[in-house]
Amino acid sequence: SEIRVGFTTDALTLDPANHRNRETETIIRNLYDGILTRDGDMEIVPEIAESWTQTSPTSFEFVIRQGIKFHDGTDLTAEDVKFTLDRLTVEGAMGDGQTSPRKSLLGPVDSVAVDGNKVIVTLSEPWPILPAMLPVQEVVSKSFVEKVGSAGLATEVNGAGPFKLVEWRKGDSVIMERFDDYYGGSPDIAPAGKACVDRVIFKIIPETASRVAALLSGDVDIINELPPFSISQVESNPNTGVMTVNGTRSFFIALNNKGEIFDDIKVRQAVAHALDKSLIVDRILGGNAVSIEGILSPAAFGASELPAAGYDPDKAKALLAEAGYPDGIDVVIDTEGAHKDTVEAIASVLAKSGIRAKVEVSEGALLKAKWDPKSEAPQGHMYFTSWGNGSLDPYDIFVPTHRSGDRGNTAYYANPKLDELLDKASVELDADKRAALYKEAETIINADQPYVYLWVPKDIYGVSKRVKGWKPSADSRINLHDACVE
Amino acid sequence: MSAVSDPVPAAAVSPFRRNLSSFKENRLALGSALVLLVFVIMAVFAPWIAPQDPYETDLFRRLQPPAWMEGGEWGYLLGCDALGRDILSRIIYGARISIFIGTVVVIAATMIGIMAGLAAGYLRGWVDVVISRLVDILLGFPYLIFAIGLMAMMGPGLFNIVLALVYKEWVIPCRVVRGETLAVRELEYVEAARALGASRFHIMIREIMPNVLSAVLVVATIRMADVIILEASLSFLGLGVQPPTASWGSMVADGRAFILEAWWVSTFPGLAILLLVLVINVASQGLRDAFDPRFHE
Amino acid sequence: MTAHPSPLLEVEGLRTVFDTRAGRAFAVDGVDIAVRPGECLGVVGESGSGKSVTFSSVMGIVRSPGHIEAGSIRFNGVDLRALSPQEMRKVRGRHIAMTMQDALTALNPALTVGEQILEVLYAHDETLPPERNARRKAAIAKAVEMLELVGIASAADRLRNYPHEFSGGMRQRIMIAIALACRPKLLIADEPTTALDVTIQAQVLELIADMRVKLGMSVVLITHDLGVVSEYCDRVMVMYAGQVVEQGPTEAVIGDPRHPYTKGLLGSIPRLSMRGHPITPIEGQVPDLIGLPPQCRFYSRCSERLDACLDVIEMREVGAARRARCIRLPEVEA
Amino acid sequence: MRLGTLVERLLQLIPVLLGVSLIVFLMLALTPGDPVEIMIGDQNMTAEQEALLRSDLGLDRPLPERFLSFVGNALQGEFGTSFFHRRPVLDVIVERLPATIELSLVAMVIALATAIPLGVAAAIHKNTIIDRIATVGSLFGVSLPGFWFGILLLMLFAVHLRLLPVSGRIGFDSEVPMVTGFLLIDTLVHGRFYAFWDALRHIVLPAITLGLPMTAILTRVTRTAMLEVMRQDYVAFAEAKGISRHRILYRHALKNALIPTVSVAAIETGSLLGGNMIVETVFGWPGLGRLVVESIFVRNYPLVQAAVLLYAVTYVLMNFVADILYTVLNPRVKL
Amino acid sequence: MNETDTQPLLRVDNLTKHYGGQRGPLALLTGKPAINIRALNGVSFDVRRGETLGLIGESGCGKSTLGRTLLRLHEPTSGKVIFDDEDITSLKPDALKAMRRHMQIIFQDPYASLNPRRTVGDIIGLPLKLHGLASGRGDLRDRVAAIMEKVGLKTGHLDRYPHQFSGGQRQRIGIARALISHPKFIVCDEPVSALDVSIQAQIIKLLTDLKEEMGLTYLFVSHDISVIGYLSDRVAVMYLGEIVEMGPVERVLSKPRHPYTQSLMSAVPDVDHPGKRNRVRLTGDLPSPQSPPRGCKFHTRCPLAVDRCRREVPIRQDLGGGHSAACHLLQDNVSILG
Ligand SMILES: Nc1ncnc2c1ncn2[C@@H]1O[C@H](COP(=O)(O)OP(=O)(O)OP(=O)(O)O)[C@@H](O)[C@H]1O
Ligand SMILES: Nc1ncnc2c1ncn2[C@@H]1O[C@H](COP(=O)(O)OP(=O)(O)OP(=O)(O)O)[C@@H](O)[C@H]1O
Ligand SMILES: [Mg+2]
Ligand SMILES: [Mg+2]
Ligand code: NI
Repeated sequence: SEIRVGFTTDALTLDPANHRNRETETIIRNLYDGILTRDGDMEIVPEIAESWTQTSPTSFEFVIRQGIKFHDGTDLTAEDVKFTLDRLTVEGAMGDGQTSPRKSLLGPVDSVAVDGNKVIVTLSEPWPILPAMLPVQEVVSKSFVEKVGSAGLATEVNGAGPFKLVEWRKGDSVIMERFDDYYGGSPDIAPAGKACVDRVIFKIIPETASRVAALLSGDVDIINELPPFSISQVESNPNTGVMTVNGTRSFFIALNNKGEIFDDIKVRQAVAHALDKSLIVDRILGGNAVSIEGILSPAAFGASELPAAGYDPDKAKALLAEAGYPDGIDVVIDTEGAHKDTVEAIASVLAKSGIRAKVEVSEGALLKAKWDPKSEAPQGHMYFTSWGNGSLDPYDIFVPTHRSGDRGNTAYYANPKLDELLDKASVELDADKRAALYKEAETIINADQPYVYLWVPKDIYGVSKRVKGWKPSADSRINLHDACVE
Repeated sequence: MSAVSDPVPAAAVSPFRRNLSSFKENRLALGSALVLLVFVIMAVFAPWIAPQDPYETDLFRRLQPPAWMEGGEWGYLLGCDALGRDILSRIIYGARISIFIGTVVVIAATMIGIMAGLAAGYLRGWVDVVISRLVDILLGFPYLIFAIGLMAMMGPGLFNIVLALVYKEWVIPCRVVRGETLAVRELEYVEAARALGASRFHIMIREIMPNVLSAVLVVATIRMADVIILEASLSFLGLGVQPPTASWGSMVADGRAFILEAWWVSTFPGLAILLLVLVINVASQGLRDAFDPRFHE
Repeated sequence: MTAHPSPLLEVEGLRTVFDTRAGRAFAVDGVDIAVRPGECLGVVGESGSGKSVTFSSVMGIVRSPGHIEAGSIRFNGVDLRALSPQEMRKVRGRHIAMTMQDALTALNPALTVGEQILEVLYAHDETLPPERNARRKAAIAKAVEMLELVGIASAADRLRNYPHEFSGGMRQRIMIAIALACRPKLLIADEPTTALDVTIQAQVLELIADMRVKLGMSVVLITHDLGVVSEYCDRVMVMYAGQVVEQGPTEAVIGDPRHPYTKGLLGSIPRLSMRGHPITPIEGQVPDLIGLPPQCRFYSRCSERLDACLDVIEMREVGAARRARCIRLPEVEA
Repeated sequence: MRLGTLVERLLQLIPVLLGVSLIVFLMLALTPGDPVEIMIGDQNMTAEQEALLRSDLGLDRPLPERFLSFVGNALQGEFGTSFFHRRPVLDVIVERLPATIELSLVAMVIALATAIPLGVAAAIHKNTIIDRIATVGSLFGVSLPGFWFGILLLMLFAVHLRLLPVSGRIGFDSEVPMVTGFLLIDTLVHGRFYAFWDALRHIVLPAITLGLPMTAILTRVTRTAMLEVMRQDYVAFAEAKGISRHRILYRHALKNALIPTVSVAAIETGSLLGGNMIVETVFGWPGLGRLVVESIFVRNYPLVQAAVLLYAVTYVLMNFVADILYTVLNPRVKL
Repeated sequence: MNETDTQPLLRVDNLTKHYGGQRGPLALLTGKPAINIRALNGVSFDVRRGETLGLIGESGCGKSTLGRTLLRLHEPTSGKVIFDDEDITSLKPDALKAMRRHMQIIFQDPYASLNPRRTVGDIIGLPLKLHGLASGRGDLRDRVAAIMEKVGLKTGHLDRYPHQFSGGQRQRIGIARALISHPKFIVCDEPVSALDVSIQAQIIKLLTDLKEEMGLTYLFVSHDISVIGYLSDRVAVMYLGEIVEMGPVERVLSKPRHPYTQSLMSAVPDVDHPGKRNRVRLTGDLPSPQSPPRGCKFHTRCPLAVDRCRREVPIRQDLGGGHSAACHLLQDNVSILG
């Protein structure tokens, strides 16, 4: 039995430490297991580590599970885990003077030590979210890496995951087969045991229509990124169905808070009132998104119920008039090609309130340059963009997008009070206190409206009815360990 | 002592007129020229012809099928796109972009190409070396990659699309002109002009250029078809004209995602491209047959 | 008519027309030819007078848009026009051979000279042995022999060469070798020397004269050079605008031209002996062959024209074995 | 061909390749956008870590230095490391290249195999139904936008009729012995006929889509060339020799008529290679074209530079091959 | 001809023209083939005022090259051309342009020598325009019409295009163009060889008439001995880029002294006296000017060649009466005609 996944892009490499790419992660995660993982509710649970404890603000201790075997039959030890972590965090550890591009994901990890079957991680400063980052770091075999080197690891796999690599047909497919000596994965996620299917294939089909066609024709069993407008088609097909899961990516429109027009909060509020979010969610996204009023997804840690601006064109016009624009404003709204439709729809809705937004579609790289948060005199008006939050921890999304001058602060929003709150939250070890801090922060941004917060779309998968036991996961992993076919 | 025959031609018409009249005899080509004219009229008078506002979105008409299908409306003959805009109206407006880009790119490229080709072919020497090597270099670049790179470099916009295409397009007329110039420069009438004391400029512009023009004219029309498809390809890759402006290429490209559920979104603009390019090709073939004496049979 | 041996080639009332965009061109209109065995017939006329088309018609290789409209073509008593394309193909190259006007373009530039000779032999030569290798050997031997015959040195090696590797005169000779490869009874040589220099021209013409004697064949020599005709041909046929205007024994026609056109032609040749005397050209130019009235075709340029010349003019006997197309000439009973 | 001319031709390559390198390099250097930013995306990174990554990628060096080291390395066949794959660019390209070349070759074979007979038939039967079909067909061929036509084919044959697979190079059931990377060859060599058949089924649609414009153009060129050649004196002379019509057409006429066909085909290989990326996207063909376009978008400089250089070399080599073919067909031309 | 008029109109001194030549790095890049064609090798002669100098020789021997180098349409490799006391080879572009009014050329091919895209009026009037000789459009048209009438063209055809004329008429257009600036000297590069006999006679008549009327001097190039014999005063015979024999036409053609001239004369078929002469069959073709033979260039085809001919280059010797020839065997007074 085999499951085929129609997948948007190929892995860049199969070396878990040598990429910064979500799709690559998705594929690799079926071959390698992590120290920790997440269950269906996005809770962090142990995987290769049996358990973990935070022994001090700056140190964590992981107990490594016994009896785990790599695909080549060797045992996985605490040394391998240390090796893995060192490879990720030590400068130049990849060989050839190269440092893992994932180093920054492990933040202030300072050193890793082994004590029997325990691995002790020491941080240079308190960093409570370390466990949240560990599900995306996979354990490699020390002896194997020493044998094949980083170059070999790019294409060869000796993981501890449920599947072994059979063949990587670059650009075309990744073929895997069941690893019969698999330890069973995290016991917190039932059912533990070997993978259900004999073979798993990730088939790369970048073109959306082709991917859907492949699903409909039975060429593949699961496809990712099913467009909302294809849902009915997939559902009306007797052999296929649709599965959705709340996503982790927040969409918003950055308003240039340093700019001439949007430095006025009234104008920003006007935009928020002018936007009929539910219309667009219904019509363009097929209802597959959750509205947000702050940056956080409702599922994220510390998220709270916030007052909605509400669609009210008259109010929007009134606010504009108050701000000195009785005839409305002419603005440009930037976006990438992928969201053209949505943004055009947004623009047409905004127009009804006198916000005449001209849509400019541009390449992601160009937009990144144009909306550089470090820019002194930013030129843009509005920027439809998004920020992913796979960890569902506010730290990963709130700080970059809202802290003054931070990497994702495309609104050029600067509020010292908020900065202070965020800084405090980052190092607060007590979960409840942290949550309260973020709540407060969310109230501030909801009032300041540096962005128009839009929605968190659901991830939509097309799934063949043959497939049983598989559920999409909110961090957009496609974990095929539990999936079976009839 | 090879002898040439001494026919006495009857009618006193210029070669251009004669070629034109032979073009007119070609009914298929003439028909195409008429269709082309219809397209041009459509483009020019789009606001008066289009049944709907091509930019008017109506999310409740999203992906509405063509009129003759269930759920269609006669006011929206060819159905609506993903934002509920009338496809027919967008096609009518899109003719503006496609024809504009096709014409402007080809005219600009042809003018550059003629100048460069004449200079290379007539002046020879280092001018030729420089131009020819440049041509070689540009030919070695895959066209689309070059255009994509340029678009990435210059950013989006209609003007940039034109530029990105012209940067490479001129090479083709340049090669043709250079080749023709090399042939023509050896002819005795060029030598005659030199013997009379004509300057190089005079010879290039007055003696050689008119004689290479017909070849270029033919190439230009053929290229126009290609340029329209290229613009469409750029749009397909997301580097085309800006929304909400409709270009046929971007309509096809945008619609291809819906092809399974709403085939009309990309099919009709696709047919429009096909038809326009087809008539340009037929007309240009007719032109070539008429103007290139080698095709006189 | 005296008792001449019956003609090898006999053409009567040949009319070949071209349907062009501008109208129908009567390129050949009512031409009679008789070529006797072993004889050399010279055909002269200005460019466009229909010399090549006449003999292409005889060969049956007139191209569209041209076609033979009327007339009979008998070769050795066989009506060539009645033959099927396959049968006609057997005659071409085998019994009647033709060399083309321009040797520079008549040999296929992409094929070796050897291949171009061998293919005629394979197509027509029945004496070749049937077995493949032997057949090839025999054919090559014959090809070499032919090339040597026309004076190509180290012929065996040069079979592998391409036409462009030979000079103009050599190509002309190779074309003759190809034409003569199957020992035809009639060779039609269409302006074999037009593109050549006098010294080379002399070589080629001598070659044809030699071969004619060696192979005992008849030759039709198309040219626009009266000098060539007077040196090499037994009889001459003067064409003008698609018609024969005068024909007869060479010496008689050149020594005593009857038709005003022939006279004018002879008067137009500049001669060393005429230095200081004004030359007397024929005024005007050749008429367009499209939409010609049925009058004397030379009418517009003729210095001796009469009103009666506006009628249809037939060929008439004007002397011993001489015919001309002019009403001013008294008809003579032969 | 003399060795001297060969060397000379190779020397002529140098300025072209240098020019191509310089243009790609400048184009990429002048394009706004930062690969490091793109790589990091939404994820955390401190300024020091960013600087580290930047120097890791060699992006902290001044432009002229980067260009010189690029040229210097390229001369030694060294193209650096792909920013995103974190593997040698050459490896990444070589993995994808066979697919692109295989597709281009098959497209070309389809084009030549259709265009030449069709063009010849159209010329011989001028103004008949065959001629009309060839003419109209070739007009359609050059007028169809490839991406649209590809999607139509896909919908018709793969989705509605289910005759052919939707995407990819080969099914997973077929084991692929990789030797040359050309699946059609590899499978045949190993006698895996099912796999061969499978690979063939996969390549048909993309190859037809890719080859269509070329087919159309070549049909037109062949037809015109054939008509032109049939008018030549040497064909008349061949007729006068009384040889068979078949020989006249295929030996005398076609050999000459192929001359322009070959040179146009050589020029068209450029657009064939360049046209790949669209077809590859539509048909999920794991070739280089798609990779290059993606790489441009993410500013993966080393990969784009190497790939463009490779395209240029291929293009020049194709023309070189065409030149050699040219001399075979046309003995007047000497290299 | 007036023998006392000693000052020649044109003097050519050791004129040499090689095509192609050294290849620089530039040529390597452009891929130009390395050729060196020695089209002219030390040609010297003069043309007297009012005479017609005939130039005869086989195809490729350098006749056209000579004509063009004289006018500096092609740059000479070395040597001097002195026209009207001025050295043409050292003229600056402006002076050269001015000089072009006085020296003209008529070409061989009546089809290639007229720009098909310009009207006859334009073509003929071009010299006036270029040299600013006409005052206003009306004047230009009048003068074009006048010259057209003179060469026998209908003035009403001013606005027609070349393709609407026959070969003979086109040649008349070419003549009109050459004459309109009232030149002193005209190079006629085979102006009649492309024409039919009857048309050829018309043009020859026209050219001789015009010469009388306008006091022209011709260098008349042809490969047709009868044409040269009919209209030249003196004749020069060229072989492989060199003048091998030169002199008054009666002497050279009736008593040729160089074996090449002799064989040339014997090869010409004569309408009036067929088969009267001994034929000399020259074997072989003109050697390639890329690798001309050493010694006397004619030795490869000369039936009389002796050892010396293969080694030494013969110098043109005066034979009296303005007759000169370049052959080692002149004093032996041999003839290949036996
Ligand atoms: N393919 C053609 N189409 C139309 N007319 C043609 C064609 N070929 C020949 N003709 C006509 O036939 C006439 C006779 O041509 P032909 O070639 O027989 O002349 P010719 O006497 O051989 O001349 P030349 O001395 O130039 O070879 C021409 O005037 C021309 O009008
Ligand atoms: N532009 C040129 N470049 C190179 N070689 C040339 C050029 N023009 C002429 N030649 C060569 O110079 C030699 C003399 O040529 P030229 O044209 O002067 O001969 P010609 O006597 O006029 O011959 P024809 O009677 O054929 O006109 C020939 O070998 C020719 O190939
Ligand atoms: Mg002829
Ligand atoms: Mg010449
Ligand atoms: Ni002649």
